[in-house]
Amino acid sequence: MDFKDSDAEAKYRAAARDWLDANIAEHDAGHYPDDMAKSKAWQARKAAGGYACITWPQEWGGGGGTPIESVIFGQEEAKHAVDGSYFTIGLGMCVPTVMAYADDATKRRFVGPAVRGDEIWSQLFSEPAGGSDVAAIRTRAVRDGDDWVINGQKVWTSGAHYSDYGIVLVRTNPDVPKHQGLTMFWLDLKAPGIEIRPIHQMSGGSSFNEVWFEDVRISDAQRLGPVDGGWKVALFTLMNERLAIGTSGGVGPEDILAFAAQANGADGPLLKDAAFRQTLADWWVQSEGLRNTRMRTITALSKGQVPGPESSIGKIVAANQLQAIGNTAVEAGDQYGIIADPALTPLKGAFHAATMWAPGLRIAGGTDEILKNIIAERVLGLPGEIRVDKDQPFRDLPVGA
Amino acid sequence: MDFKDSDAEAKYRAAARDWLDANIAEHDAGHYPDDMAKSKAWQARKAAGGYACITWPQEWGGGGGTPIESVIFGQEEAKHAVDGSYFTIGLGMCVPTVMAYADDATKRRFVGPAVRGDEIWSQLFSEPAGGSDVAAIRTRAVRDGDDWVINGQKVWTSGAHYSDYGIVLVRTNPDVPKHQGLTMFWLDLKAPGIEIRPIHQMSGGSSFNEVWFEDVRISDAQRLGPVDGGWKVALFTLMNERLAIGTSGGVGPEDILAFAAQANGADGPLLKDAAFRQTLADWWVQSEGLRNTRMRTITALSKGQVPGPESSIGKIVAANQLQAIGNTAVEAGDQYGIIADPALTPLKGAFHAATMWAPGLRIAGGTDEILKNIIAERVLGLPGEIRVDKDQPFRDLPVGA
Amino acid sequence: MNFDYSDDQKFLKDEARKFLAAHCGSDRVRAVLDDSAKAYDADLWKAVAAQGWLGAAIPEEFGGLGLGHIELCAIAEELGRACAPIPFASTVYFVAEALMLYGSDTQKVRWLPRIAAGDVIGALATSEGAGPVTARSIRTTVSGGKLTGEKIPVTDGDVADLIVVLARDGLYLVENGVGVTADVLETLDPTRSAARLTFTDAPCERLGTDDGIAAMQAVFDRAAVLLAFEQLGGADRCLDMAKGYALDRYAFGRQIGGYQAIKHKLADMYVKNELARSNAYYGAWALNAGAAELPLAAATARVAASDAYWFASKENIQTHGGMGFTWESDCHLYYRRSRQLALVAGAPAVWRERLVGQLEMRNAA
Amino acid sequence: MNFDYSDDQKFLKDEARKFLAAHCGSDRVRAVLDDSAKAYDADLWKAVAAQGWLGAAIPEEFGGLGLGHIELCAIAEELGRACAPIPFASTVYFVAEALMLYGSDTQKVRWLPRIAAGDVIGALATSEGAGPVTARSIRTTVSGGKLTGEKIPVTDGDVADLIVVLARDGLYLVENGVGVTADVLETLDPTRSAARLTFTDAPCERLGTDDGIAAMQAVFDRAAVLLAFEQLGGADRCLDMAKGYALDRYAFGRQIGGYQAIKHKLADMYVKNELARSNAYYGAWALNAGAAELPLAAATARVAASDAYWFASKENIQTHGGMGFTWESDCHLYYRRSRQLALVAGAPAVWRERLVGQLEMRNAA
Repeated sequence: MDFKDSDAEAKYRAAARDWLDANIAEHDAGHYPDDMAKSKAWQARKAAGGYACITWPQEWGGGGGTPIESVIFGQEEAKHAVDGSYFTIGLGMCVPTVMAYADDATKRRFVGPAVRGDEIWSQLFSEPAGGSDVAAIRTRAVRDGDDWVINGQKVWTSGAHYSDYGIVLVRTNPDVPKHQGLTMFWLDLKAPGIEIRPIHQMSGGSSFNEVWFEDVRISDAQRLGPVDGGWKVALFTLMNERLAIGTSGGVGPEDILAFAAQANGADGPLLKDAAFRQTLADWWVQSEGLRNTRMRTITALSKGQVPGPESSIGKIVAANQLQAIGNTAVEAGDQYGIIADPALTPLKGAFHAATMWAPGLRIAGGTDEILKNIIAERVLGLPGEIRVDKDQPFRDLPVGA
Repeated sequence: MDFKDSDAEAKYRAAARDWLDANIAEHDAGHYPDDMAKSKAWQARKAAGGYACITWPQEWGGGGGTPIESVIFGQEEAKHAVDGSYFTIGLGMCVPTVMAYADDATKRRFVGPAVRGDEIWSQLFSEPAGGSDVAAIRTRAVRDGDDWVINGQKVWTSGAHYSDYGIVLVRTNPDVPKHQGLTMFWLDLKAPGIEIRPIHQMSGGSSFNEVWFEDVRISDAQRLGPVDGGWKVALFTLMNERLAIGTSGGVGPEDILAFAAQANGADGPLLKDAAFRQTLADWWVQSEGLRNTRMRTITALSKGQVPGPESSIGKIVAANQLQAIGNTAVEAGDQYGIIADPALTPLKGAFHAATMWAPGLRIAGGTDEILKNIIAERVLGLPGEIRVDKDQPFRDLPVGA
Repeated sequence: MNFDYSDDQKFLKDEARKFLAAHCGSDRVRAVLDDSAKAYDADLWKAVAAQGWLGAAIPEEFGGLGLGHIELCAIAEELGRACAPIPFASTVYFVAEALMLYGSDTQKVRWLPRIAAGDVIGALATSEGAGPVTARSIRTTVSGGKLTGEKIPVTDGDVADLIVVLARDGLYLVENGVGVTADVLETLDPTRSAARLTFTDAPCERLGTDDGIAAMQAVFDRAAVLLAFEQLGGADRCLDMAKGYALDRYAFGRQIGGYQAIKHKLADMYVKNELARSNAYYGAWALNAGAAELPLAAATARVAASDAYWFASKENIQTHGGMGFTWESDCHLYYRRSRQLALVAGAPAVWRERLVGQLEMRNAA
Repeated sequence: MNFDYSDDQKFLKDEARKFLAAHCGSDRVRAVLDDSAKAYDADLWKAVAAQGWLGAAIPEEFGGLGLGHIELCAIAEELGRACAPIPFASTVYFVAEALMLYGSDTQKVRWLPRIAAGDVIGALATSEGAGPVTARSIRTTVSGGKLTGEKIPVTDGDVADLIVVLARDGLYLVENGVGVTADVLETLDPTRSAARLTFTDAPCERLGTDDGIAAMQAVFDRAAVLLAFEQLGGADRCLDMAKGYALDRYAFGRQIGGYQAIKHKLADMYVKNELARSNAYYGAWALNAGAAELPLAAATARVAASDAYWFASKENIQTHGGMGFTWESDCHLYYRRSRQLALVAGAPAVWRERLVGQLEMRNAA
């Protein structure tokens, strides 16, 4: 067990650091999570330097590097205030699916621009009646000659409003059991018949969208994988999701530690309150546990092992901790804690934002309950749920009010 | 909402108090939980005074009183160090079942002696393969003329070693679904072929027994309810169980409060530790909540309402709290906490005993999981579990290794 | 011994529920939520006043109905269930209670009838910044009948006519007007309004003679019981919503309410709500009977209710899944209100500390 | 960067597991449990010594294998999994570590080879009664090379040859014999022995020069990492037992492991165990590398491991239902050991406090 870089790793880190110093300075030292143009320019610069999609083959625009190198660059890049969140879903989930299932021409057309940040991709799986039951898809695609015509509704589509392309999972056969009648396509999100409406979240913002399809016509050439074979493709996409989620930020033990050092308790600073200290220690143990678990995952990756569903623990722990930390800081304010004005609250309202955002994080990408089922079934080998819908045609399945 | 006695209640309480003062003094002022002869004598005295089975009809030896009167007497009796635990299961569960299902001659023979404490009863339902699945009974009774012959094994039988009689649930038909082939009998626990072996618990003691049946012959006249109709009888018995369990003692917030006032923390008494105080407040809230919930139950009883499964919350909360309080006091000792010698530990080892006993309390009379299912299904009306064993003959059900 | 609402009280409670179902649907709550200029629902306020609820516990001689506090608890439970967007708690639990506890006859005669009639909105101003309110944290002073200081936040401070202000040496009555300025604050629960109040030589009169913190705590003890019933009503509503959704929503061909994880989550909610209800009832008894147990009973009721509402409101969102995270769902109204109610009379941690302090005092006695 | 056991270490760990499966089945643990005269399993102790494990981290020059602390961690994990009833922790994590940290060359040459050979059992004596060990709680003194005081409890104090004793001014080495009397104590975990040791002018020699509490803490920091691996092994075994039972046991015609309540209980165990494992690995790195992060890493590892083992051992019993509550079931062996390991180097609450203290020091630096 060794936290130190090997010689080769140290060399890579030094080069990455030099490159970042040179390019960040030249490019923009500021933080610009909401400025898409700047984010795209930075992505293009990384691609040119071999630092975009570091583990992908160079022939597809990647860096041809190792998982550890990718981690090292990520650590160094994180010291600068740049943001790549526009590309997370596309490069983390959608484009790998295109690379695995599309023909050569399609790959040549799309992979390069995605790596360079020229084009942004969205993933369109979730539906109002689906949720945890991802395969309960009602959006229909009906064959019409060499085309397919899509009607229906997707929901919780992150970034659809700024994306150029998407991969979409649709039902092509409702007469067979649920998982057997699905097909995957890529499509142009600007195509006629697609309407994108932002979802107003309880936390105030609109990170997600509803996407409505009305007679959207696409070519059969946009199909990814076989007709009615889309579930297997979706599983490929979702396997990559687990690695992408769970590292998301928000406030953590370090933040509330800094806050508590100057916050008023009943008898001096909150940080001197023994009850707070016990709780803080538990959060620290969780956060450090997750950080070190990621180190173990990276070690496995570097040995050529594929990380399994055990990485599901990250989001359960992190999301619940986020809610607890946010609320604890809010409650620590006593009456004052109700004030949500960023100008008047600690960390510019970050704890309050966490309190309102954490419920969503506990749901997105798999609820607490679904993730525990995954751990129980796929890691521990416990029996799966009794599947009353197993052999029934999709159209006969009961639905709610 | 009123905690004060009505005039009639106050009068009853005064009379009960006078009777107790007179009789306790005359009888024995000491505590004698382990002395059966003294417990029996006290029960007989109560019966003579109309204070045994207060809510039962006088013709059966009861007091012909109201539930509130029973509570009032219980409150007053609790101020004296007498113990009626030998009779809890018999008078709480078994004899009511006999009264509901036996013929008049049987009732006349058994109810009076039970009320007077002359004879003690046990309940024999649980089996090794049963547990939470109470109806999964494998002990067989086979008809032989006017008799039945019983073979099999019961387990977790409280007090079988000192009991005279018992009610036993057995399988009389394995070819029908689980709940449909059961029959209830009463029997003499001294009958030939019955062997009672104490179970050595992890907590050290042996409150429970295994009871083995080898060709035990009983008369069909001992049947309670119809052949193969025993499940309904068992439900009647179990309905009374919920009221009996959950009030069981052990250490509570008051005990750890007293302990903490003189226990060493890192900086003065444990009771001055802010973290301990926060936790203690939560325990207090739970205990008071349970105490006041019982008041609500008694109010419902006094209005002629039947308390429902909502009383299941008592045991879940109390058993988990017992484990937490016990362990907190153990850990508060730091290294010293490992010492279990009653002469060297607080409250003569009561916290240590609670730590070792609480796991059993979380299981006995329904695990945490079973009780939550009961609340979810019977109180909240959520769907029952999917019953894979519903229509299968009992003999075809899968069993474990 | 009778540990339940009486039949008359149950009737009142049922009527209150029906009235609020008709007059305070979630559309009305949302109308306040979505309009930052709207501090409360003025129509509902008038309707509630017309029902006499504002004066339920105010004696008839001061213009109230003189029903008692159990009746007020029953109303509070229903207001909490409806998430009512009105300054009821500030006016009734804080200011009317403070007047009944500490007011001179003159003060009572002057203010209580107007409160009962709905003509006066009240607010209690204690906090002066982040952290628990203590003797050290109070800088507001009174000199020559003029009060000076800054209070933040003051729930309903922007719409209050009459403000009970905690100064260093005690409680004071201040009429909103001369020497008082209000800045509306952005809060976690926009369905309830709050402001920063700045007092500059504001005319005031003393309320009672108790020491400042002691007087605040006496008012808080009474309010805590009433707030506990609002919290209980909210928590109960969250359980109802979660149960309804769990029965309606299907996943993998089954109602999600059939999965044990959801069943046990809702059972946990039920357990916490029942403990909160039983503790609230005991608090109601202590409040109504003027029992010496009130401080301990109030702390117990408040801690239980705050815990139950937080749990129920957050796990209600989880039970609803993605739908529960949308603005359109009502789940977040209750999540927000659970925060507002948990903090408006001091945070749960402060009350836990107070609870244990009461146990120590009891044992020392 | 490599955050896992190396292949060699994995081989050692696998061999240790096989060895203990053969030599330390639960019958061997029970033989100590059921015989109050038996302080430990002497045959197992000899066998473990013959494997060289006692000296795994002791340098070759002092008779050890000189493998390093990661290897010792791997062995500790397997000892914890087997619930081994031997004075390994006292001898190796406490006394050998104290000697390596503070011993003079003479002291090391004298004692370490005999420890590595299994000829000397060690014990660490710090506690003098109920509550955390602090500078104020220590009354043991040394005068003229003679130590006087009472230590309770001292794990393995009844069988130890060499005792490291915390006196007011520092650590001392005392040989069990002249001036030392031991009274065996009844404890929650009879598979591990403990005693009250009374020292009356017992000959002693100073170990190192550090202040008493600081020296004890330095030893505890090292032991905490090693204990965390024992705890982790135990917690992992509890999860295995629970999983096995959940697959074997049927209720209502189904394996109980198919019910979500059991599935999620076991998933919760898994999550806690994984967090504990990752934190233990980091502690192992810090210990082995002599990193400045050791105090914080050790506290983190210990809190995580204590929490995981407590949860796993108690919920393992629950998963087993009534069977888990019997003496015949092995569940309680792990429940008991989880208490022993959580307390032997100070309780979790003390370590949480220490953890935050380390964070404060780090931030102040």
